[in-house]
Amino acid sequence: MIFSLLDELLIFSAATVLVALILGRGLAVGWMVTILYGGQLLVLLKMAALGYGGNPIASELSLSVMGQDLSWRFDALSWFFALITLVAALLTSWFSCGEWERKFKQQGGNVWLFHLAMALNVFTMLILLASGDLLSLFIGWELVSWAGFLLMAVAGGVATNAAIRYITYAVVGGMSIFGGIALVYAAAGSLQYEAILIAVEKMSTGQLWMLVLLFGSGFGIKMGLLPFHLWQAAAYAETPGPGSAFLGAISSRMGLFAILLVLVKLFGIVNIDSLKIPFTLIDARDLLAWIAVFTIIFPTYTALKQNDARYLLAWHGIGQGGYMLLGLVTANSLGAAGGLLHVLNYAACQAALLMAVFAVMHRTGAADLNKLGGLVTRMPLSFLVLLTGIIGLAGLPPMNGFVSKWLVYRSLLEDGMPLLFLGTIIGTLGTILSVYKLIHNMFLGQLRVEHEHVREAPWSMMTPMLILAGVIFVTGLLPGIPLTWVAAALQTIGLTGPEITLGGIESSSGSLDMIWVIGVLFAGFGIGAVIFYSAGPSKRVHQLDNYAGGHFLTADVRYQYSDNFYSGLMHLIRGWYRGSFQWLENSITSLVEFLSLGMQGIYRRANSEFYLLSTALFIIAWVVF
Amino acid sequence: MIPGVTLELILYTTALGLVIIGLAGVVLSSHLFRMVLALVIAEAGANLMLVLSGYRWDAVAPILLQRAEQPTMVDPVPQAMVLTAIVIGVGIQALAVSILIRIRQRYGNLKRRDVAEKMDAEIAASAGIRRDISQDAPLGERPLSPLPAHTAESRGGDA
Amino acid sequence: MNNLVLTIALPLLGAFLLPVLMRLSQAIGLWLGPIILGYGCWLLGNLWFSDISLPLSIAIGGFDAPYGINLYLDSLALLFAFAVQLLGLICWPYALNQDTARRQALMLLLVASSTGLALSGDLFNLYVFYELAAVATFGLVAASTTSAAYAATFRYLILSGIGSVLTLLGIALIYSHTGTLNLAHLAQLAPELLHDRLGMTAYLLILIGIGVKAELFPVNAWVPEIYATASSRLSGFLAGLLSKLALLIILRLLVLIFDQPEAVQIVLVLGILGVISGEFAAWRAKDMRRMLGFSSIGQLGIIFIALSLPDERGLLALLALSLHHLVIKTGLFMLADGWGGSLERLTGAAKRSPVGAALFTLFALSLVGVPPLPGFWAKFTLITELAAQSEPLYLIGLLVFLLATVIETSYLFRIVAKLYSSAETTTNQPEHQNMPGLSLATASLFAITLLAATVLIAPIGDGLQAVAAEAKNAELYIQTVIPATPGGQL
Amino acid sequence: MRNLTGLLFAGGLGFMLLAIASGIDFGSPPMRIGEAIQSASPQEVGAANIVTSVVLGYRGIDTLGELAILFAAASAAGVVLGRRHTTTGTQRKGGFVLFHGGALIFPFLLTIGFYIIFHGHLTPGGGFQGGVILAAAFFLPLLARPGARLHHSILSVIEAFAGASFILIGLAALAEGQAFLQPMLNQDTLGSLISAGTLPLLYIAVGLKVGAELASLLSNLAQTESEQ
Amino acid sequence: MSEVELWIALILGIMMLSSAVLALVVKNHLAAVAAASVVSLGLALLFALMRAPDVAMTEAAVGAGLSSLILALALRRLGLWQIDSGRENSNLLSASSKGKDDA
Repeated sequence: MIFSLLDELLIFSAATVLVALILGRGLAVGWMVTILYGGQLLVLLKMAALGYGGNPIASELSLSVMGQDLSWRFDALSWFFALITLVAALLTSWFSCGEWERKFKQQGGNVWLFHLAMALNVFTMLILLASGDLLSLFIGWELVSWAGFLLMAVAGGVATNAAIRYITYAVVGGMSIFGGIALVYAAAGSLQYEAILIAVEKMSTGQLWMLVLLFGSGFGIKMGLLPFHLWQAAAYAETPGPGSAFLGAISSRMGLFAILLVLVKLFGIVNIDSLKIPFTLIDARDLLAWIAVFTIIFPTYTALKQNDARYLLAWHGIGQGGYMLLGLVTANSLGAAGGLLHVLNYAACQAALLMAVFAVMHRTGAADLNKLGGLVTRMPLSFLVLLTGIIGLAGLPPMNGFVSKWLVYRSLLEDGMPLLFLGTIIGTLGTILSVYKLIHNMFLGQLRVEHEHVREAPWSMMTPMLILAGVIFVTGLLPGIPLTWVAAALQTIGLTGPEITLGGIESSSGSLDMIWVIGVLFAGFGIGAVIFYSAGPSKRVHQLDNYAGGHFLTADVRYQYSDNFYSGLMHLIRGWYRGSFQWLENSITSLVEFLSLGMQGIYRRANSEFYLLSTALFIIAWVVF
Repeated sequence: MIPGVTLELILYTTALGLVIIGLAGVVLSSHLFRMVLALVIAEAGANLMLVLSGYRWDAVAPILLQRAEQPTMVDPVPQAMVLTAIVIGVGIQALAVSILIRIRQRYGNLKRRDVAEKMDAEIAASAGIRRDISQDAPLGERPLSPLPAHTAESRGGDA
Repeated sequence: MNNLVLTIALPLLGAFLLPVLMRLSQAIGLWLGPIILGYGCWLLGNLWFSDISLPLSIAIGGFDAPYGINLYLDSLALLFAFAVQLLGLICWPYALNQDTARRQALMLLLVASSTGLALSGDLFNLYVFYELAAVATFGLVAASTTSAAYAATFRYLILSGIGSVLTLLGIALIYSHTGTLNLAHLAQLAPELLHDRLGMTAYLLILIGIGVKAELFPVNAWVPEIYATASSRLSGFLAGLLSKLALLIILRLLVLIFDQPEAVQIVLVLGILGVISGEFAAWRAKDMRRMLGFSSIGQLGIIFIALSLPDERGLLALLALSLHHLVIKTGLFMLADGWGGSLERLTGAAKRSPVGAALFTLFALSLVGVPPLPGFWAKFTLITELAAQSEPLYLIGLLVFLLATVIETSYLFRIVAKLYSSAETTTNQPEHQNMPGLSLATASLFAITLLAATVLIAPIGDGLQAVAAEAKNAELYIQTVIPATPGGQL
Repeated sequence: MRNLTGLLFAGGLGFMLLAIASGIDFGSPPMRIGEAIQSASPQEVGAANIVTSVVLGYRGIDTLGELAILFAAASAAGVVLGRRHTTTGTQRKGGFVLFHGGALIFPFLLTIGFYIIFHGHLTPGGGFQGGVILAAAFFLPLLARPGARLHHSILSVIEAFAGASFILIGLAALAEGQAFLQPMLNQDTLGSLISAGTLPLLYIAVGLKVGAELASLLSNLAQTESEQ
Repeated sequence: MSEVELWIALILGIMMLSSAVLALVVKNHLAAVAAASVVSLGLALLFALMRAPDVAMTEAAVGAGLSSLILALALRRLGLWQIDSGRENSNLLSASSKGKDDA
């Protein structure tokens, strides 16, 4: 048997899992695994032709189980997601090597299990991305879910609770997809994409609705779309550092991948468009778009409230998923490209941000924003990375987030959807506010006494962070590179991408050239700097030279404005935080508890013969009458 | 004799009557010994039903005699089955009363409800479930448990 | 192929002789049972690989069916008969105490009757074996000698006794209407004689009666208390195998005699109720054994749902689910040997028994249906088949099944989390958590089986498909048992 | 309330069963296999009592199963009650009539029991009925003299070998190349004592097994020691 | 079938049903056992009537004889052996009566 490149990749990945499993107790396992991720990335790069519209690569492995054919293959879409996955894995694993590992072990963590879980996550994600039919997609999907569970539960304690909550949600999603698959199978008689494409044409509206709802909610749970978002923040935030960065960067995007594959490619945007909700003007696609917008707004503003840096970023990450979905459901060339590009951009930003937060945590031991501050003087490089990340995340030039968000906004305006646009603007406002809170409370303001002797993060952590910051900037400067891949990926799911130039896109209604934008921006900075430095010397004061509210404070009293940040705004929007989703979740749990109490009651009754008698009576009565 | 009342009608009414009385007895008795009795009665009814299913009113017992001509005989198969069923029944009954003897020794009485409660309590005790928590009390830990206080605080409510 | 009957006769013989032999020489006595069962395994295993064409019918006493009693051996029966002998060997009561001889004799009787249940082709004979299995079970449960075991046994005995009365009544109704008891003969006569209200009533009476053992929904109240009081090995055998054998009888009845939609619908409805009640009750269970008992009710409910599916793929799903549950539940009960107590006590148990915890996790994953494991394929076959039905009731079944999986995950992984939790509770009583080595080894055996099945899923799937096709073929059954009269009346 | 519902349900069930059973033609059963057995039995089995030929021939394995059930029940009762070889002091001594009557009646019962067993293939009765009488014969002295006890070891040997011989007779047929439990030996004249091949042997085994089983059950019940 | 048989069956049937009910409602356990053995005896007679002499013998020996013996022995062991109608409160219709210990 001759292995295809895909087989090589999967075998490499499986080998990584084995190495982590067998040699995981030894020394320097982190480095070993990191190198293996690098190897996987190299194999992936050998498939780079895919990113430029090459022919799909199939795996030699195919199975037939109980009459079901299973196959695996890679196309441009898979390649694009796999690229992000492997880069994220490589960098986060790198981040974990050396010092972080040592400290994790000191705190009682299980390094072996951590690396194993990471390697499993990467492997299962590749399997998911390589799926060649609906069944292998589901298998990959479940594997990813459970691998994620393992990674989340590694830390134990609070993390376990979060992980259990996650897996409950994930199984709900999985079962919803499973049900959808059963219905598809009943309609198409097969789970091959070709057969399904034919069957979809013949489906009734009711069937299609059912399937869209089942698959949409199933995949949406992994993405953290609105009613199902409660699990995500805690689960990601409590995962051990690099794992959190990895999951935050890519894990949820597997949901997006599946949505693209199933809802967009198989069912078709056109079909979804035709599903009208009775008595209203909106259809299934509008529904998805609105869900996306609310997913942007609510979690982002929830993030604003968080006082733990990890939770803040995790909540934030839920919101960013909304942009991607929104862009993709607009399904025009700009929006789709923007949505898909945002996957990459967001992954880079989120990973960089989380790494920076964990670097700070590594040095200070704290993630509570009220207990940090002023670290810019101690950890300047981390500050730089964090700054790059938040600029990217907030969608401001010159970083990559600007490009993708610009594309999404642009497509909304072009399609004439001002309300959705307004929603995204509100969301972006929240993003800016919350990331400002992050950077302010961590790095600006006053340094706390206990952090006087904090050093910059070690190089094993710094290097991947800086690489990511570089990626953020370069893809912002030259978005043409990733946009080419995006365009190829869009083609595989039946959408067309925009005209692409190195610096952005070429479009009749308005082009974007980041090289110019950034040139102008830096020119502006240059002018500013000239003015600043030509204005004469400024006066430097010590950081502890407090002056607040007209009172002189002694030097030992720090004045750090971080507690109750944005209190005015919070007061204003408090009415919106009613916790109704939490309430919903609790009431479902209570319902289950109640039912289960009742069912136990049935079995604890002293008189079981009575059941026999009454059943006999009822079923025979059923026959007689 | 009342017209329409045939031997078969009487017999199967008796059989079903015994089964139903036995069934009702098992369901309604509050004393375990009566449950055994009820079971015995129900089994008797079932046996009668079984014999009845092979009974012919114009036939003789299924025993060959040294005669030239054999008269019609009733179906021997159900009779063989009933033989088996009767012996099975008595075996089960003996087992039931021996268990009863032990229950009586251990639990002190044979009230159905009492025995059920004591059994429940014993199972719980041997499993190490604390008795001060009743079976109906919440488990104290839900699968989607709210996070502990320190994180719940920072996580905050959500929209 | 007459010596197939040895798989029933030898355990019976062994059981009769065991008490005396044990007194003569304990060594011989202790080896007798395992040797007999091992021989049974060998015999049946040989059959599987021999070139004898299945199915075949063996007349006992040389009296051809339908006059005498016949054993019907198709792949399905062979599979289950083999499973009985093997599981009998695995769940053998090795422990020595004053009742060893009696317990081992009872176990042999249980194995003999279970084999009979798998093979017999005569309705009343099935009833006899069913009763034998019941009585042997009572004895084995009561052998725990706790008061709770006595009480539970008694309650089970009464319930099962009432069930047998109803079964007997059903058999009497069938016999009085058809004059025969042979399943194949009945299958021939059924369209003419039994597809009416009376036949249906008889079927329902038998269903309720047999359902007691098969953990059918409302007549399964014995399950939690029996599994909580019996020894784990016995519970494993009962939950894993005996319930399936009772199910097999119902399957034969449905395939051969009562292939009417109403007959199937009842099973479906009761199955759905069983799933709901079992899984919800398990969600709140506070000790391992009762949790497993409730979960087994739920799983059997799912299997009943599969039983109600009309075509061959439905039977395939049924088989896959049954065999999967057999392996998993028995394995879990083996683990309950050490972890039988309160779930609270399991906190941190993974430290003391890492292998046990790993096995539990593996079993839980497969039970939930995580893909590469066999449980997934069983469930996949079931749901695709459920979705293909036009009857809306099946869609409800599908829905309930999916819901049940979520609940199952929730309670199983709550326990997994507890196992791996590092916090020690104050109520911790470590003496209950020493996993007996034998149980652990047995559970590992099941885990290895599971993993092997994961790898070999494709050939196993094909094999099961063939088995299902054979078992679904009523005409083949009739032809095999009563070859002389092709399709005609006797 | 529960009582009322229970009664109503049971009554309803009974009513429905009655209604359904009224559809059956009782009194003239189809006898699809019954008639065939009646006509074939004299040649195939050779017992005058057709019920016997069904019990031991056509449905021989049922009987084996039934013996196994009795054995299981006795063993289970043994497990539950434990086998105590001491007598309890709580039992009152049997009355004069019981004591002497028991002694008188013992051989009489024994004879009747064996007679019924031996003639099982000819006349009504057989292993079960005879076995019960044997059990009664052995149990009566126990009732009469509470101090006496059955020889459990002898009983269990009888129990074991009676059951085993039933199976072994069946297996002998198997070893001959015939089916398990196939009647063997020549049948002789229908209706004479030595006829019907192995059937009388089987019935003796059944009788002894039933007798021993029931006797041990009874003695277990009678001799159980109070745990308190 | 003759008229006589019909009458016998009718009388036996009524007797059996009423003693079956009696066995479940009568207060004295010993009387209940006796009533149950009447049911078995009636059954044996019915079997004889139905041309099933084997079954009739078995039922008489096992059902009426042995089974009653077992139950009676059990009554002794259970401490429920009471010749005179005592203050037992354990029958069918006293489920909700004041829960006296039945020992």
